[in-house]
Amino acid sequence: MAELTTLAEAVAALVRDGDMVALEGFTHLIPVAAGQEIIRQGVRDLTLVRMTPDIVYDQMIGAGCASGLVFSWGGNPGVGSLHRLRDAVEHEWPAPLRLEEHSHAGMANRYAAGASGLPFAVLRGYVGTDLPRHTANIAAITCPFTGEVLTAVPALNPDVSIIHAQRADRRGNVQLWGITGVQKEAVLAARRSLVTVEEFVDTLEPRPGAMVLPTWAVTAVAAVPRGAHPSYAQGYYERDNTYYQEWDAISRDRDTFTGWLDRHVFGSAVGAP
Amino acid sequence: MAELTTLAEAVAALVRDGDMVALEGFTHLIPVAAGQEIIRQGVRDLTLVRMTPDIVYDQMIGAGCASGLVFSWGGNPGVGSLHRLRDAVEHEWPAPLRLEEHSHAGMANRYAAGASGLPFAVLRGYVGTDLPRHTANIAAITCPFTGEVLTAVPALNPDVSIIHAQRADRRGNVQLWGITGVQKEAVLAARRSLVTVEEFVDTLEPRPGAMVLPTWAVTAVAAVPRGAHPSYAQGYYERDNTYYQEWDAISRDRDTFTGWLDRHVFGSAVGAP
Amino acid sequence: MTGGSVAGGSVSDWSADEMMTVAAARALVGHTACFVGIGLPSTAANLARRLHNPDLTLIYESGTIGAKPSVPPLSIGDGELAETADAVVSVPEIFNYWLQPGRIDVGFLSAAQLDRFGNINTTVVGPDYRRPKVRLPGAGGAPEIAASCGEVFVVVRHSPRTFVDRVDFVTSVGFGDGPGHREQLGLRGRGPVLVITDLGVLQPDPDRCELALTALHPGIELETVRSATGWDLAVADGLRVSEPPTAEELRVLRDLTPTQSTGDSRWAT
Amino acid sequence: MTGGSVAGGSVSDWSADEMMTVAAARALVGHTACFVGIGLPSTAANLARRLHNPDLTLIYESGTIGAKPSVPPLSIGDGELAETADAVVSVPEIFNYWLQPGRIDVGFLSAAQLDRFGNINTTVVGPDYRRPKVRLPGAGGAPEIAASCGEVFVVVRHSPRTFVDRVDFVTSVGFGDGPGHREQLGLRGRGPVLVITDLGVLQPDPDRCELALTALHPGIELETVRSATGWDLAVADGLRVSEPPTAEELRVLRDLTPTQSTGDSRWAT
Repeated sequence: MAELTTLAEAVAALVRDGDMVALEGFTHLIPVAAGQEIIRQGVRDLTLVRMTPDIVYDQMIGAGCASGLVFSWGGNPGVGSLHRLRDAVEHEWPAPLRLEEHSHAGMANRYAAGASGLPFAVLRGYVGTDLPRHTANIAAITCPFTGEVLTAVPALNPDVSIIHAQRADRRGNVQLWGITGVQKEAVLAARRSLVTVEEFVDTLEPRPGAMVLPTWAVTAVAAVPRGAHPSYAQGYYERDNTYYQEWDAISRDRDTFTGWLDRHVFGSAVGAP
Repeated sequence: MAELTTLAEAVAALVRDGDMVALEGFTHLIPVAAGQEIIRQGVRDLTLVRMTPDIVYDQMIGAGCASGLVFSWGGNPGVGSLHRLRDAVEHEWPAPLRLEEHSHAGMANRYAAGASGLPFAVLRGYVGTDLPRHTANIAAITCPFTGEVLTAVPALNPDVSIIHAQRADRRGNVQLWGITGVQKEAVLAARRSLVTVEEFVDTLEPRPGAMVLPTWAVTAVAAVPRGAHPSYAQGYYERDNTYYQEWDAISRDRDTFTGWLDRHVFGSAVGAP
Repeated sequence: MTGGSVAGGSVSDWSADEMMTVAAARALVGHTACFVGIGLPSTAANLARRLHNPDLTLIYESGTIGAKPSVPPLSIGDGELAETADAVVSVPEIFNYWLQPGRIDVGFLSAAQLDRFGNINTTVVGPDYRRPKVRLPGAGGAPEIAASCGEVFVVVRHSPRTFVDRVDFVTSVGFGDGPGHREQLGLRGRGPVLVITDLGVLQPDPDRCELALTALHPGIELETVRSATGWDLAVADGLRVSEPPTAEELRVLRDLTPTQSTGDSRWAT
Repeated sequence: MTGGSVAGGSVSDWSADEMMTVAAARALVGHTACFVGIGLPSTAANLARRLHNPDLTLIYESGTIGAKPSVPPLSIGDGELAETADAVVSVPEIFNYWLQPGRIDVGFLSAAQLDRFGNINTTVVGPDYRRPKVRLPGAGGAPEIAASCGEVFVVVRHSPRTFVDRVDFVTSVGFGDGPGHREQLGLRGRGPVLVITDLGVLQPDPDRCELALTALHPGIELETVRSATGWDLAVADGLRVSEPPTAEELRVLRDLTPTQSTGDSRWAT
């Protein structure tokens, strides 16, 4: 059974210095508030994992939480660069950042292998690209039946996975719908998991396209209304496209970013520009 | 785009002597009418594939359609044996039947590999059992990262997969809900596919738990109301438990079975005892 | 073999099958999630959910997680399982994401043959796989349930035809050839830690991994169990006698199975 | 590089970007299913669906199959994609069941660098991966889109910085080192058969696999294209001039993108 708790308590209990942490969300339902709580609690030396690191990872990297990033596409969707990520990669500020780079197909299969209790996954991937020259975690594997050579990638099993969902019931069963990305896999692959939700409800009414994560498969659930802002929570609020655009200017400069961090993350329990 | 057609035309066009054919359904939505149409059309030498061969496969085997069976659990659920299957295995009547036997986990992964365009799947399976001694299609595979030895099974790619669903729209998009088993994988793994549906509707209203197979991923769709009887179609009709019980007596004896076949399959376009 | 009162069966106002089912349900106290085979295990698991473990998550291989059927299902894919489940997932998912990683604490199986090391046969009777004396239904989900669940409970009626020295075919591995075998195979789960029959309860000896009698059901003689067992059955120190079914247990069980045969669904022999 | 009229751009009442998008949309005539990258490809694919191919299935890597957005999405995971889709599946499923087996006939990509053999770079600019001159966003779904779709269309603005002799990093393989390379790699799809820019259209020479100019957009000089291309660009026999956008094409395109920048979403350089 999942523990029903607060965001601050959950992060304090579950996220430790040096952990491999995945905050997943594919444009939709990104657990931004949880990422900012990790910044507030000063967690360090994280290996961040995500298929599509965006603004919240830019914030965590700029705030010095991370020493590594495992990813397949890092950008500010529809806007451009993640300047804090680029500053870390290009100028080691505020600290060097180890990159481990994959394709989406590879990352998705790595989570799926992790969720399946397998040490690796097989795919037709990376062929002809320069990724295997720079990423150690890509290997060849031969089909024992046909002799065909395919690609293997190792399972991802984060110490902690964090996702945001629309709802949970009071037993901690979690319901999410819309684009659900790789969130189920991220939670099931992890040793510990935290789900932030828009709200607790008495009953999870079945909905088209909804998936339920049973309470016994989740470590902790915390109510964090608007916890995915500036991304969106289908049925609750829209994507705040202005935030994404404004982030470009805020993040471009170290001082502007640091000022923003002081005001909007350290200065409050909700992060909005 | 799927062709909208009749059951008889679809079977004539898609199912050929010697094919590997999967009629899938996990207790729910079993394409019984399609199987009986295959009997009526006198198709021979099929390698039948199914995780859970039950009454309709008993009928097809007893009618002489099959020369092989690839499966993981064959029985009359809640009742007992499949007598026609047993007669074929134990006494080669009406013809010998090659068995290729797996576990559910193995079969499910074989379909998933087939649907994924991979030649094989990896699982933790069959370990310590006698299945690998009698089934050639089970091999060891070593993780290139950890050295751990796991099990590999080859992809299933049937020549034809047939499933039954609740609905399709007039473009041939298919909607099914409830227990959907391995049907998506069976269709996507196959070279050709047929979906029989309870009805065509103008619009596929989204429903909790429903899955949609897009029309361009299906070869043919045919309306066959009650096409899953005596199994059930959630939202349309219940499981006919009496049929399952009566099948035991009908199928136990070759003459009784042959008489039933003449009356209920060759004598009509719908099969009910 | 048919349901109802069998060898050494009813001694009071309850049947041997009822005692078996009640004992199996009691074994689920304190467990979270149970991967349920059809037939006897399903009845017992549903009884447990009603009696003392309302939060017990029942998982069926049809893909239903947290099913809450009002009557034990006739098949593992009954509509009510889907309608009452917390989640319905595909069959590949139920095996890959839910069973395989070891996140289910109890697997609940039955058997056509069971041997002294808790190995299960549901495939063929007879020494020749290609020319079987009896063709049984096959493996289903059992091999991976037996391998991957935290522990395995077996519920099966006692008879010398079922309790054999060595199964004709290992469909689902228990302790294999004995001590150390599961570890050598790299299996994660603890294996068949509990076998509940209509006569009593068997548990593996911690050193020898061989099933030994640890409890007799009320009114059952030790000799009855021995003669229904196809190997020289060891008796554990401190052999217990099971608590008879309580009135409440019987009431709930009978509510649960008003019309249902408790027969398991293997091919009849 | 920004949207709007650029090098050799607008010659009439339409911009070079509009010509490019219209040409890209026209290329989708007769196709069934298109795996769509964000930015320029998404705009073109949505235009095609409105103009001449209403049954074109748009597939986004967020898991939406058959999305019918009213405006081109800002991100590949916009809510409207899910709300209008025929099916929404998980991200592992979209790659494994839908893209990987080769059932999508067209993959529609953009590029930060593109070389003479149609190889795409969206990873790093500069010779040293560990110390890049510019860090680009990375691979996303492109490597497997480029490998597994029946064929690949690339839509990208023409400039010598983009059209390079050899990409600094092969993120998504085109024809690799040239003839026979895709076959040697065992790739199933035909690769980048069409590159549409704001200046014209490039297609691979069937023998040499090198991209050659096969069409100029109206009003564009050959020399303009040559000077915007970082290798000695070959010109195909029978060089065509693209049909200018029709009034209807422009009307629908402008309806579609009233407020949107047509900028692609790669990291700005």
